[in-house]
Amino acid sequence: MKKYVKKLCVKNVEFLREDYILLRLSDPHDTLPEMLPGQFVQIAVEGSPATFLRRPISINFVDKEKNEFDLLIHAVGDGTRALTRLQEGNTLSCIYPLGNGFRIPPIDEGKKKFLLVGGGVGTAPMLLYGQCLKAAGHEPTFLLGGRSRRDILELERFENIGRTFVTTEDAGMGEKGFVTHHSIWQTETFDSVATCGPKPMMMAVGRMARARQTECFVSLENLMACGVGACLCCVEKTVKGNVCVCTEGPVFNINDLTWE
Amino acid sequence: MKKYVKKLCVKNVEFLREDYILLRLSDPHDTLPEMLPGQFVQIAVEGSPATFLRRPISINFVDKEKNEFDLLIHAVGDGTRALTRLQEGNTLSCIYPLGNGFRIPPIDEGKKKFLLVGGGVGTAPMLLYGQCLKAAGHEPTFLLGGRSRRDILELERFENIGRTFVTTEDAGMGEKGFVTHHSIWQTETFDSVATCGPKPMMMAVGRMARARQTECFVSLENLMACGVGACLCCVEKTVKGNVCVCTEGPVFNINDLTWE
Amino acid sequence: MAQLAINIGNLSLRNPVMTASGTFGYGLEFTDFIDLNRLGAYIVKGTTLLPRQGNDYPRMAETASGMLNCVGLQNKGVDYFCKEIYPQLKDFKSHAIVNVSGSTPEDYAECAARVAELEKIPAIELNISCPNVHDGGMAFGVSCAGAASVVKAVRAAYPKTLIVKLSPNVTDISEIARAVEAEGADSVSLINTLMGMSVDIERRKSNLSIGTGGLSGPCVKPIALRMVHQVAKAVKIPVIGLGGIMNAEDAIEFIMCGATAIQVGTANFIDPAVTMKIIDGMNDWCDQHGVKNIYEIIGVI
Amino acid sequence: MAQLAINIGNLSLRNPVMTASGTFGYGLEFTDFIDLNRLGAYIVKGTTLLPRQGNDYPRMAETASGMLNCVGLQNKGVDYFCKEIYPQLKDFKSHAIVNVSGSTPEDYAECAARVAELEKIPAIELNISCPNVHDGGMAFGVSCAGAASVVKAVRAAYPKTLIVKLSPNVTDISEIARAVEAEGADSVSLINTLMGMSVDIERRKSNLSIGTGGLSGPCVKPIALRMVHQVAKAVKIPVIGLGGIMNAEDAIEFIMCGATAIQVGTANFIDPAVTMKIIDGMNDWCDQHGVKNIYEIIGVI
Ligand SMILES: Cc1cc2nc3c(=O)[nH]c(=O)nc-3n(C[C@H](O)[C@H](O)[C@H](O)COP(=O)(O)OP(=O)(O)OC[C@H]3O[C@@H](n4cnc5c(N)ncnc54)[C@H](O)[C@@H]3O)c2cc1C
Ligand SMILES: Cc1cc2nc3c(=O)[nH]c(=O)nc-3n(C[C@H](O)[C@H](O)[C@H](O)COP(=O)(O)OP(=O)(O)OC[C@H]3O[C@@H](n4cnc5c(N)ncnc54)[C@H](O)[C@@H]3O)c2cc1C
Ligand SMILES: Cc1cc2nc3c(=O)[nH]c(=O)nc-3n(C[C@H](O)[C@H](O)[C@H](O)COP(=O)(O)O)c2cc1C
Ligand SMILES: Cc1cc2nc3c(=O)[nH]c(=O)nc-3n(C[C@H](O)[C@H](O)[C@H](O)COP(=O)(O)O)c2cc1C
Ligand code: FES
Ligand code: FES
Repeated sequence: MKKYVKKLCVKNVEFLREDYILLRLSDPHDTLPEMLPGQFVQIAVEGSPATFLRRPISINFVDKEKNEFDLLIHAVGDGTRALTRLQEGNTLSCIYPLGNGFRIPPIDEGKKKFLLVGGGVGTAPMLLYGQCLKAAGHEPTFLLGGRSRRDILELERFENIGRTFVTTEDAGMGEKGFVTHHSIWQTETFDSVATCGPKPMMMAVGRMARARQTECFVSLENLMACGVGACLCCVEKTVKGNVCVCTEGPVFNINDLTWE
Repeated sequence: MKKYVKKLCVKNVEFLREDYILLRLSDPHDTLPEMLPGQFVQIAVEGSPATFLRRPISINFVDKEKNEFDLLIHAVGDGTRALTRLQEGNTLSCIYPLGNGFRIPPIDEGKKKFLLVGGGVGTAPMLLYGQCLKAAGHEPTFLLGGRSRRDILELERFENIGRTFVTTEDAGMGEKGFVTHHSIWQTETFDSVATCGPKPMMMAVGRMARARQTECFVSLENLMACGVGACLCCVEKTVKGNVCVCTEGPVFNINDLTWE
Repeated sequence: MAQLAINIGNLSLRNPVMTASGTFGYGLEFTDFIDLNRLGAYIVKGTTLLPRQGNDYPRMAETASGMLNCVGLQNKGVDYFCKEIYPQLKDFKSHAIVNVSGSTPEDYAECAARVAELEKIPAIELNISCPNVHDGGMAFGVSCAGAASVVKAVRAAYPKTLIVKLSPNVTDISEIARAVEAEGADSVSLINTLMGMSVDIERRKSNLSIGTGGLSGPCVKPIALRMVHQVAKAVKIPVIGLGGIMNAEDAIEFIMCGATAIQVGTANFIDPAVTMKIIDGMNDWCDQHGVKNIYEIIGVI
Repeated sequence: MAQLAINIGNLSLRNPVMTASGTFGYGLEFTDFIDLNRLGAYIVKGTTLLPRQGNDYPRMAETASGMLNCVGLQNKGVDYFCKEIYPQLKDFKSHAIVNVSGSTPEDYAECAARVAELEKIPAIELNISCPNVHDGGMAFGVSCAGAASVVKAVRAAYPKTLIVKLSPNVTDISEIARAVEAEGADSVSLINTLMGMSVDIERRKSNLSIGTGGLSGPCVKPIALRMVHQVAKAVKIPVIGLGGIMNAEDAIEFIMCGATAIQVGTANFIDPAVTMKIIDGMNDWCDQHGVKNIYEIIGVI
C-alpha cells in the first residue's frame, strides 16, 4: 500500500477523559487512502522540545463519507501531551497508513465470529477492526478491560458495531477482574481472537486462545523511530528471527512470536 | 539590585506590526521591583524546540500603578517568534531586572537636555529612559530612525513623553536619511546622548556626540547565555579589558569601549 | 540553477546529497515519498559477509534533539543483498553505495570483493566505526593501525571508489583520516554515531538492550562540524560530512567546513521526504547567494 | 527524608549536588535565587596563576539542546581570588571548591599551592580538559602521560582533596581516569565540554571567535552517562558525574551509572534556582522509591 507524508487538518479534539483525546483528522485536499485496522500513523509533534521523533498512533475509526478518521490518544508523556493541545484548524504532519492490518477473511470463506480484546489505549485499533469485520459481513464481539469504569472509552461506538463486554478490576462496570476472567471465554467459542493492550494482557489472552485452539492475533507497540522499515529499531523476535514491527507487523499471529 | 526569577503573567499581546509585539506583563502576586531604563529581562521561551537558552529583552515601559510593564519584541528568529504566540493569561518565566541602567542625574545638579537615539527595536529601552528622565525633571528628546514609516513604532508613546524626531531612509516619515543625518544635530545641543540600535548606527551616533564633545551612552545587545554574570559569554572589550555586558552593562559610556 | 555536481574519487554525483547508512534501508522503503533518482547517492544499510540478527530489542532511545540506537548491523548478508536487493536497485539513476562491515580485515575484504562484482554499485563505504557490535566495527576505527589494517585489506580486494567511514569516538580523528588516506581510501565520511547511554531510572536499567548505543541527530551536529573541519584540513581526499543534518542550511554548514558531499541520516525518520527538500534548498540558497558552483563554498571556513 | 550525604575523599557533602565550574561564577551571582548553604558544594570558575583575558567575543553559540562556549578561562588570577573573592565565600556552609587551570604542570602546582592555604577551601578540581585554550587545558587531558604529569605535580603541592576533571574528547576515558587515579587523585569529575563548532553561513564564518568551542547541555547527556558508567567501572575513587543535567531525574541517572555526586552546569543559565529543585527532587524521588540512603543506588546499573 502506498504511504503518504501529508499535512492533515485537525477537525476536532474531544477529551474523553482529562488524559485521553479523540483526535479527528481530515485531508483537506485529497481523498483519504484506504486504511486497514491495525495500521497506524506516524505523527510529527510540534512545540514539544522533549519530542524529537514522530509518535506512532493506531487508526481508531474511519469515516469514509466525511473523509475523516480518528485517533485515540492517551497522554502519557511530553509528546502525547502536546497532541492534546492541538486545536481545530491546526495542521499535523502524518506518515500513513503504516504497517500491515488485521486480516479480514473474504466472507465467501464463511461468516466468522471474532473476539476483539482491548485493554487501555489498546482498544484503539479494535474499534476499526470491528467496523471493518462487520462491514465485511462477519460478527465481531468486543471485550474491553480496565481498572475501573473510567478506563472504558468509546463504549457507545463499540456497542454500535457489535456486542460489547467489559471487565473492570474494581467491578465498577461489567464483570470484575481482568479480560481473561470474563465469562464469555467459558460460554462462547470464536473463530478468531485479536488483542491489543499491555503486553501481560496480550500474553494472557494468547494463552486463553491457545488453550481453546483458536487463532490469535496481537498488535504490538514496540518503540519506533522511522515507522517505515528503514531503521530496524522496532524489531520483535519471531520464529523467523528479528522482524520489523512497523512493516511486518504491528499485527502478528501469536504463534509466530517467541513469547513463551 | 535584587534579581528575581518569577513566573509573570501575560496581560496583553499587541501586534504593532506583523513581526513586532508589545508584550504586557504583570506579577500576579507581588509588587514589581524597581526597574531602571536599560535593564532587561531574561525570558524562558516555551514550546520552541530550537530555543534552548533564555532570551534577553529590554524593559520598554513601566506602569507602576497597574503593576505592569511592557516589552517590545521583534520576531527575528524562532525564540522571539514563539513569544509572539503568547496569549493573555499565559505565564512566562522571567529573570529580572538585570544589568545596570542608564544614569539619571539628580535634578539638583541642574535640569539637563538628553537626546535619546533609537533604531529598530533599539528604541525599546529609550522609551523607559525618556519616561524616567522626564519624571526626574529632565528634558528628553527622541530621535527615532528606520528604513520606512512602518519601522517607527510606539510613536505616540514617545510623543507623550518628549519631542520626537524621526528619520526614514525612504523619506516616508520625518527627515530623509539615517538618524545621524537629522537636522537636530545642527540646530540644538544636548548635555547627554544615549543610543541603542544596530552597531553601525550606535558607532555613528557616538562619533556625532564625540565631535560635539557630548557624553554618549550606548546600550549593547551582546549574545548572552546566563544574563547574571556567571558564564562570561557576553563580554565586550573595554579600556578595562573584557567585561560582562549583562552585569557591567548593557549601558556603557562610549569612551570606555574600544570601538576605534 | 546552481551547479551542484561533485566528484568523490571517480564517482560523479549529480548533487552532494546522499543518505546515511542504516537510516534509509535499501532506499526502496522511501520510494513512496521521494524520487530516488534525484539523490546524489544513497548508501544502503550495513552489510556483512554473513547474515546477522543484530542486537536484542530495545534498540532505540530518544534523547534531547537526537536518538540512540543499538541495532547492531542486522542484515541478511552480502549474498542476499546481491541476489535479492541489487536487482531492485540497479536501474535507479542515482548511485547505490553499499556500507560494508565485518569482524576481521579478511571479512571486510571478502564482503567488498563480492560487492565489487555488482556492475551498478560504483563505491562502497567501509564502516569501521559501528559502536554497537563487539567484534570489528568501532574496534578498528579508533586506532590508526586498526583502521589502516582494514583499509589495506579492502583496498587490495576492491578496485572501485572506496569511502571509509570514521568514528567520532576518538581523541584525534584527523590522525585516523590520514592513516586511511595513506592506505588508499578515495574519501572519508564522518561522523558515525557517538557512543552514548540512556537510563530508565524506574527499572534501574539502560534503555538499550546492550547498555550503550550510538547517538545521532541534531545534538551531535556541533561535534560533527568540528571534526569535518579538522579532517578536511588534514587530508587531500574529499570529505563527506554528516551528523545531525536536518535541512539545507545544515548541509551548507558542512560544505563550508570542508565537506564535498553530505549525508542525511536520522532526519529521514522525521521527514522521509527531507532529502528532496535539502537538494532544492541548497540549490535555492546558492542561487540567492550568487554561488554558481557548489565548489565555490566547499571549505571556505 | 532520605540520607543524601556522600563523601568524596576526605570531603563530606550534605548532598551530591554541586555546581559546575564556569557556569556558576563565584556562587555569589546566585545568592538572589538560591541558598548557597544548601548545596553539596559549589565549584567556582576556572582559576589560573596569572590573570587571563579569555578569548574574544563572540564566545557563545546556541545549538540543538545545548550551547557552545569558548570563554577561554577568563579570570583575574589566583591572588585576586584569594584576596577579593575568598573572604566573601568563606562563611557559607557549603564547600567552595576551586577549579584550577594552567599552562604547565608547574603552573598548575603553584596555583594549587596558593589555594591550599585557604582554610575554608577543602578541595580543588583540576581542569585538564578545557578545549578553549591553546596552552595547557585539554592538551594535558587527552593523553595518559599528560594527565599524569599534571596530577603528579599538583599532588605533590596540594594535600587536600584533589578532584581531576576529565575531557570527553578522547578515545578511552577510563584509561585517563586510571592514570590520574594512579597519581593520587581523590576523585574524577566528568565530563568537561565536547569540542564542537557552529557556523554562520551568511557570514561564512564560525559563530565563535576562535572557531571552535565546548559543547554542553542536554545534548551531551547520553555521552556523559556512558563515560561516567565506563569510568565508574574502571576506578576505585569516587566519580562525579555531569553533562546536561537539568533536573532530579537526570541526576539520578548519573548516580545509577556510578556517580557518587553530580554537578549542574548549563542548567543554571536556564533556571538559576535549578540546583535547589534538583536537591528537593532527588530527596522526593528517594522517598517515593524507598531509597533510604543515596548509596543504595550509586552504580546500580
Ligand atoms: C504501532 C503503535 C500503535 C500505537 N497506537 C497508539 C494509540 O492508538 N494511542 C496511543 O495513545 N498510543 C499508541 N501507541 C503508543 C504511543 O506511540 C506512545 O504512547 C507514545 O509514543 C508516547 O510518546 P510520549 O512522548 O507521550 O511519551 P514518552 O515521554 O516518549 O514516554 C512516556 C512513557 O511511555 C513509554 N512508551 C513510549 N512509547 C511506548 C511504546 N511504543 N510502547 C510502550 N511504552 C512506550 C515510555 O517508555 C515512557 O515510560 C502506539 C504505539 C505503536 C508502536
Ligand atoms: C540586553 C539585550 C536587550 C535586548 N532587548 C531587546 C528588545 O527589547 N527587543 C527585542 O526584540 N530584542 C532585544 N534584544 C535582542 C534579542 O535578545 C534577540 O533578538 C533574540 O535573542 C533573538 O532570539 P531568536 O530566538 O528570536 O533568534 P535567533 O534564532 O536566536 O537569532 C536570529 C538572528 O538574530 C541574531 N541575534 C540573536 N540574538 C542577537 C543579539 N543579542 N544581538 C544581535 N543579533 C542577535 C542571530 O545571530 C540570528 O541572525 C536584546 C538583546 C540584549 C542582549
Ligand atoms: C538507526 C541507525 C542505524 C545506523 N546503522 C548504520 C550502519 O549500519 N552503518 C553505518 O555506517 N552507520 C550507521 N548509522 C549511522 C548513520 O549512518 C550516521 O553516521 C549517524 O546517524 C549520524 O548521522 P545523522 O545524525 O544524520 O543520523 C546508523 C544510524 C542510525 C540512527
Ligand atoms: C560557559 C561555560 C564555561 C565553562 N568554564 C569552565 C571552566 O572554567 N572550567 C571547567 O572545568 N569547566 C568549564 N565549563 C564546563 C562545565 O563545567 C561542564 O563541565 C560542562 O558544561 C558540562 O556540563 P553541563 O552540560 O551541565 O553544562 C564551562 C562550561 C560553560 C558552559
Ligand atoms: S521503526 Fe524503523 S524499522 Fe520499524
Ligand atoms: S550572559 Fe553570562 S556573564 Fe553575561
